[in-house]
Amino acid sequence: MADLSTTVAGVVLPRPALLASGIWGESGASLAAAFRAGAGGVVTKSIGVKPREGYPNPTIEQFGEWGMLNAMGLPNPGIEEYPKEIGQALAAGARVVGSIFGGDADEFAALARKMEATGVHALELNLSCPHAKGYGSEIGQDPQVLAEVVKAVKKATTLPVWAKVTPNTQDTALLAEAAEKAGADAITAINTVRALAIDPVLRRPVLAHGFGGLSGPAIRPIGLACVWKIYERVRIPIVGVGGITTAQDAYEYILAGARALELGTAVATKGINVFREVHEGLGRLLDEAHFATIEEAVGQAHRK
Amino acid sequence: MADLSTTVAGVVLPRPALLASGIWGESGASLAAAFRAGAGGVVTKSIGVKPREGYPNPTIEQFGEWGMLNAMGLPNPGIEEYPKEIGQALAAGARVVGSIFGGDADEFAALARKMEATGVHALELNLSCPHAKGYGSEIGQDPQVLAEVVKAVKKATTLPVWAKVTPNTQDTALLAEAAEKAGADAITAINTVRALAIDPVLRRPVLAHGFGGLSGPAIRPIGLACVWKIYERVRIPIVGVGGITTAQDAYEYILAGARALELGTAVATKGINVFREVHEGLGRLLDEAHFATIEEAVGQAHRK
Amino acid sequence: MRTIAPVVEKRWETPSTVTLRFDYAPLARPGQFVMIWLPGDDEVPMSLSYTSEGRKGVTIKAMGETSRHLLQLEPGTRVGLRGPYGNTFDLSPRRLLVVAGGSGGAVVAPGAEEVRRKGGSVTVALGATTAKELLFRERFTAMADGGLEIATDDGTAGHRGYVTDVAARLVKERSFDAVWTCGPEVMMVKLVRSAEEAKVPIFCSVEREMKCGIAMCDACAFGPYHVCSDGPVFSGERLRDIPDFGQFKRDASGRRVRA
Amino acid sequence: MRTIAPVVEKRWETPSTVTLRFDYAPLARPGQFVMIWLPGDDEVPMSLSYTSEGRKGVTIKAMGETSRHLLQLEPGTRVGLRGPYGNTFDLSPRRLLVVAGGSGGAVVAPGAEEVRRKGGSVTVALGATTAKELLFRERFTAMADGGLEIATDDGTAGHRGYVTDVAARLVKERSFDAVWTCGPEVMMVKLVRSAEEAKVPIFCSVEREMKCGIAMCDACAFGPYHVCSDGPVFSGERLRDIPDFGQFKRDASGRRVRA
Ligand SMILES: Cc1cc2nc3c(=O)[nH]c(=O)nc-3n(C[C@H](O)[C@H](O)[C@H](O)COP(=O)(O)OP(=O)(O)OC[C@H]3O[C@@H](n4cnc5c(N)ncnc54)[C@H](O)[C@@H]3O)c2cc1C
Ligand SMILES: Cc1cc2nc3c(=O)[nH]c(=O)nc-3n(C[C@H](O)[C@H](O)[C@H](O)COP(=O)(O)OP(=O)(O)OC[C@H]3O[C@@H](n4cnc5c(N)ncnc54)[C@H](O)[C@@H]3O)c2cc1C
Ligand SMILES: Cc1cc2nc3c(=O)[nH]c(=O)nc-3n(C[C@H](O)[C@H](O)[C@H](O)COP(=O)(O)O)c2cc1C
Ligand SMILES: Cc1cc2nc3c(=O)[nH]c(=O)nc-3n(C[C@H](O)[C@H](O)[C@H](O)COP(=O)(O)O)c2cc1C
Ligand code: FES
Ligand code: FES
Repeated sequence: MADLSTTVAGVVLPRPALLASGIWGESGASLAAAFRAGAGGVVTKSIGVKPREGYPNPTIEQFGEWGMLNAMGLPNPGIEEYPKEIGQALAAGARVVGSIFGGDADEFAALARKMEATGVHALELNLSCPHAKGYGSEIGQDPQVLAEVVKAVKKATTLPVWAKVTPNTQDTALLAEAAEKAGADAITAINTVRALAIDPVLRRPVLAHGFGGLSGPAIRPIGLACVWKIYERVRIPIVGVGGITTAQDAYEYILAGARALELGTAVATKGINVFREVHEGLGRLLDEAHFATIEEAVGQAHRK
Repeated sequence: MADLSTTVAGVVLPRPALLASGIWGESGASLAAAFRAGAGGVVTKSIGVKPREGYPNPTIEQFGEWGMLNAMGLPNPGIEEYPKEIGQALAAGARVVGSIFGGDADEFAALARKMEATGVHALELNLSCPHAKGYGSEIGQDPQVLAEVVKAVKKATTLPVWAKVTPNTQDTALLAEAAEKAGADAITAINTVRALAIDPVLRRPVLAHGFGGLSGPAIRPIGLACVWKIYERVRIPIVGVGGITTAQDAYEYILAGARALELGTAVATKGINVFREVHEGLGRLLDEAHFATIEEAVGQAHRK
Repeated sequence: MRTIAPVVEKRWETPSTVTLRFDYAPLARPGQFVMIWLPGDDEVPMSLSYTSEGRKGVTIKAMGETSRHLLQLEPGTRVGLRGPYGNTFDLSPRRLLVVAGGSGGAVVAPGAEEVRRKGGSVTVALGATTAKELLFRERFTAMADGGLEIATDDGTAGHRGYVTDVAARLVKERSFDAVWTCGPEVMMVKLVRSAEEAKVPIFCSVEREMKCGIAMCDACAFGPYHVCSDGPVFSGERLRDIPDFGQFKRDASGRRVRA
Repeated sequence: MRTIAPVVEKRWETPSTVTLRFDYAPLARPGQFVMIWLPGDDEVPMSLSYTSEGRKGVTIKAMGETSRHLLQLEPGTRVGLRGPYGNTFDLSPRRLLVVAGGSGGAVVAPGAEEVRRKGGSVTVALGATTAKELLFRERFTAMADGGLEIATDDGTAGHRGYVTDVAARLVKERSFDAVWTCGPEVMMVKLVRSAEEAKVPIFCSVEREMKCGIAMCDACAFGPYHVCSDGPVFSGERLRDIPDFGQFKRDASGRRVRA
């Protein structure tokens, strides 16, 4: 069978599909469990400077099989508490990518230093949460601000830095270019898409926060378009995320240009075995296409 | 039963759900048929200066029940040929909204004049096609350019002008605000969302054009978010479009702030009877909620 | 919603016509068509000339670039398929006359076979420019218990002249419950007239520009109908109310042009 | 995926506990919970105290703001419901001991009723701070063919002291196939020990902070498990390997704090 290992900016992953940030990511035991269940690595919940409770419930809404809306509001135990959790994940042998979010470049840099000290293998900058005010999109939608954050983080740490970009913009690839220029080592694309659910009987938004982020199959074609564009415009590796549920979805992202993948919503809809299913299926698809490695398949849909 | 008529910038519509631009919109007989099947009005295919064949096939891809991708490439008979078609729709008694697209403000203005001469009741400016190069998004994503187009059109015609805005931007409401300031009489939101489908076996994009626009249920939560935001920031009426398939969907858009609606993809997935179903169901929903008119329900989900 | 399938059989039917077979599971009924995608080229509508459960087939006549490329495909080459789309022939007639011109035989053959299998009687009038271009001559011979009559423009086989002449005679002389036809539109217009005179219901399979195939884009607008979903099979009765029939079609831009 | 349903019945069970019933169709099994949304306030997990096909029920004890608001609801008020979520009690035991403390009776009652209905024998140990707070006293009396034993902290009914004392005696003196329990976690920790000593399998319904309810957000992380999907029912065996049981929970930010 094809070799499923892949390398993103120097980080060797035994399998390409990682646990996406915000799913099973608050506790070290869950991260370890996801890794044991077959994830090629785990991205932590996005961690901030202080503990944050997030928004009140309801924080999620499901749309049939095809979509999920969430506005968790970045709940997290804060960077002071979180290292214990990471320790547990690392002890299980997992490749761990530490996700951080902050209000400005300095905060990101400070978080990056502390996250580095936990022993994670790489950093993912959440520059793209579509509903947490003051974080995420506000920072992540302006290429200049985004570049400042990346630069500050690069200065503060020696770890590979993955910049996670938002699709809620005119041209996600522009953000990726800015991140690359600022020194990012990889691009993660995409975060959720800004959306809303209204309850027609109660005549009010369903989520306590109002707006949320759409994830799941519905955003797969949107994520694919972003990865495609980014692949044509940056040279650093791309980590594809958005609606991946099956091996075929994963393969399509690879053909569009992704070197690794992240799964979020599918973990809830298919169960944690989704990692095993995706990896097994992906192995078969690569074999059928006579690709010996993931590397060989990356971006192959761009060839004319 | 609740009164289903609604008024958008002076145009009285017998029923709120219109045929969206680009669906059944190339021929006058189809427009007339949609009206006879219950549409409250019809928006024409977006018409340009010259006949345009559009992109080669494949021009569409379906995703299960929840989404559709298209890159027709704005095929249209051109403004010189098209008046005959409109005549047929008007003769059938339909309220007709003439959709136009152009490469700059002058082209839009010239088209607006010619479209006005056909006898349509309002104009819709397609400022938002996500895949036709040189048209649509490139114009529609820059609030300043968009404002110029709206101003030029307003100068050229006395018809109510609906500005159709794109979700492929940081903040669709910003575009709506620019349109309002420039004199637009209504906002239509949203057009399709930029997306891509890849065939994993052939390892190439499915659509001949590559990128396309996502429509159908998958974009409903995205459209709802846009309409919600626009409602909070502009005073002119909003025409909601994006994934509306059922009466409940239509009602949710109204509660979010839409005064009228457009249905596109649902016409293909549910058949033309979808207009009758949506209107009947909407009447029941309004009755249950004790709304005597659409007007009363508009934006009601915003009340705290 | 597309299936990518390799061509598993290829058969030259005439010097300009090829049947391609592939394993395509979706249930199809006679009269329906698929959109067949030749990657890198185009996606075009083709009626299913074989509608059986597993292995389906299309029979393609060289017209322009894409159809010519399709003719050059060899077994193993993969195409994209979606569908089947459109309506179907009503299979209830007990005495059926089939009138096929050019590649039209591809459209009517599987339904006529079904009628025969169900115990109905089938008569066939088959036309082409020349003997070598007669499509499915053997296939029609096998099913035509009511006889196979042939017409060629150059007289190299059967009646010299139009198949419409043969058909007009048949509907006058004999009794049929229905006439099915597919071929050049001028031919079908004539036939509708003959059938009406003879008071026999007639059903024509009509071709128009196609893009979406699912009654959305309006490319196939045909009067108030869409050929992709209300058709491709239209009754003569319905065609009477469609002024475009035999007169106008729409080009890829939607312009109404002379057919 | 939410159903908006009006409260159709309200019943005060104790001065601090109310049962709300609504017509909610989805099939549920004993032990499962729903997320109940009080619009404008919060959405909280509540076990189904009535799991029958049509009319379901939850029994709510006043704890903080949201539960107090829920207690004030009157019939006609609409709430949002989603679920049922989580695993269920195994209904196969022939001789069941149920140990309920505080609002815990709401969780174990419907399953115990089922066991009884299937011909099993049910013994109940019911505890509360005071007599008036004993939940489902009549309901348990009706099903407890093996007897109902009561404990109150203040001795206003039954044994004065903890229900755990009563339960410890019962498992020692009599034979059970299983013990089910729901109540304060310290109580359940003690019971697990007693049951282990008596070599009776025990199943505890555990509570943790909940947000998504579908094993996504990690709010309910409990060792390597998620209470919302791997639980809420955990066997004593499994609990032995979860150091958090009785010791730690996570607050809304995910911080591990003393339980
Ligand atoms: C429902 C339907 C079923 C069809 N079934 C078959 C079939 O079973 N076998 C078969 O050989 N063909 C069939 N066709 C026609 C086939 O789709 C066209 O011949 C093909 O699209 C031509 O493509 P091209 O690129 O080769 O030709 P082009 O270069 O596009 O055109 C070449 C010539 O063909 C003519 N032509 C092209 N498309 C059509 C059309 N749709 N209708 C009439 N004339 C056309 C043009 O006018 C031109 O003269 C069907 C068409 C439809 C709409
Ligand atoms: C699976 C599950 C099933 C449940 N079933 C029931 C039930 O049938 N009946 C019932 O009355 N309650 C039940 N609960 C507990 C119920 O969800 C909480 O009591 C409720 O969320 C408290 O909300 P509040 O805003 O009123 O209290 P808060 O103001 O949030 O808290 C008030 C007090 O309650 C405690 N508390 C809050 N939430 C929990 C919790 N999840 N677990 C333990 N203690 C908590 C807090 O520590 C605090 O001391 C269940 C919980 C879970 C996880
Ligand atoms: C419940 C939930 C919480 C999330 N939290 C975070 C987060 O903290 N940081 C982040 O970068 N992305 C977060 N995301 C976004 C995911 O990592 C991912 O980018 C997105 O969900 C799209 O992938 P999917 O369709 O596979 O879920 C969250 C998503 C969900 C559904
Ligand atoms: C096949 C197709 C063609 C379209 N053509 C146009 C067009 O010409 N002009 C335009 O403004 N919008 C066009 N649209 C966008 C629709 O009008 C509508 O904004 C979008 O499809 C979202 O609505 P829906 O989910 O109901 O389809 C087209 C959409 C589809 C699916
Ligand atoms: S082909 Fe698009 S409507 Fe028929
Ligand atoms: S409540 Fe979210 S994982 Fe259990």
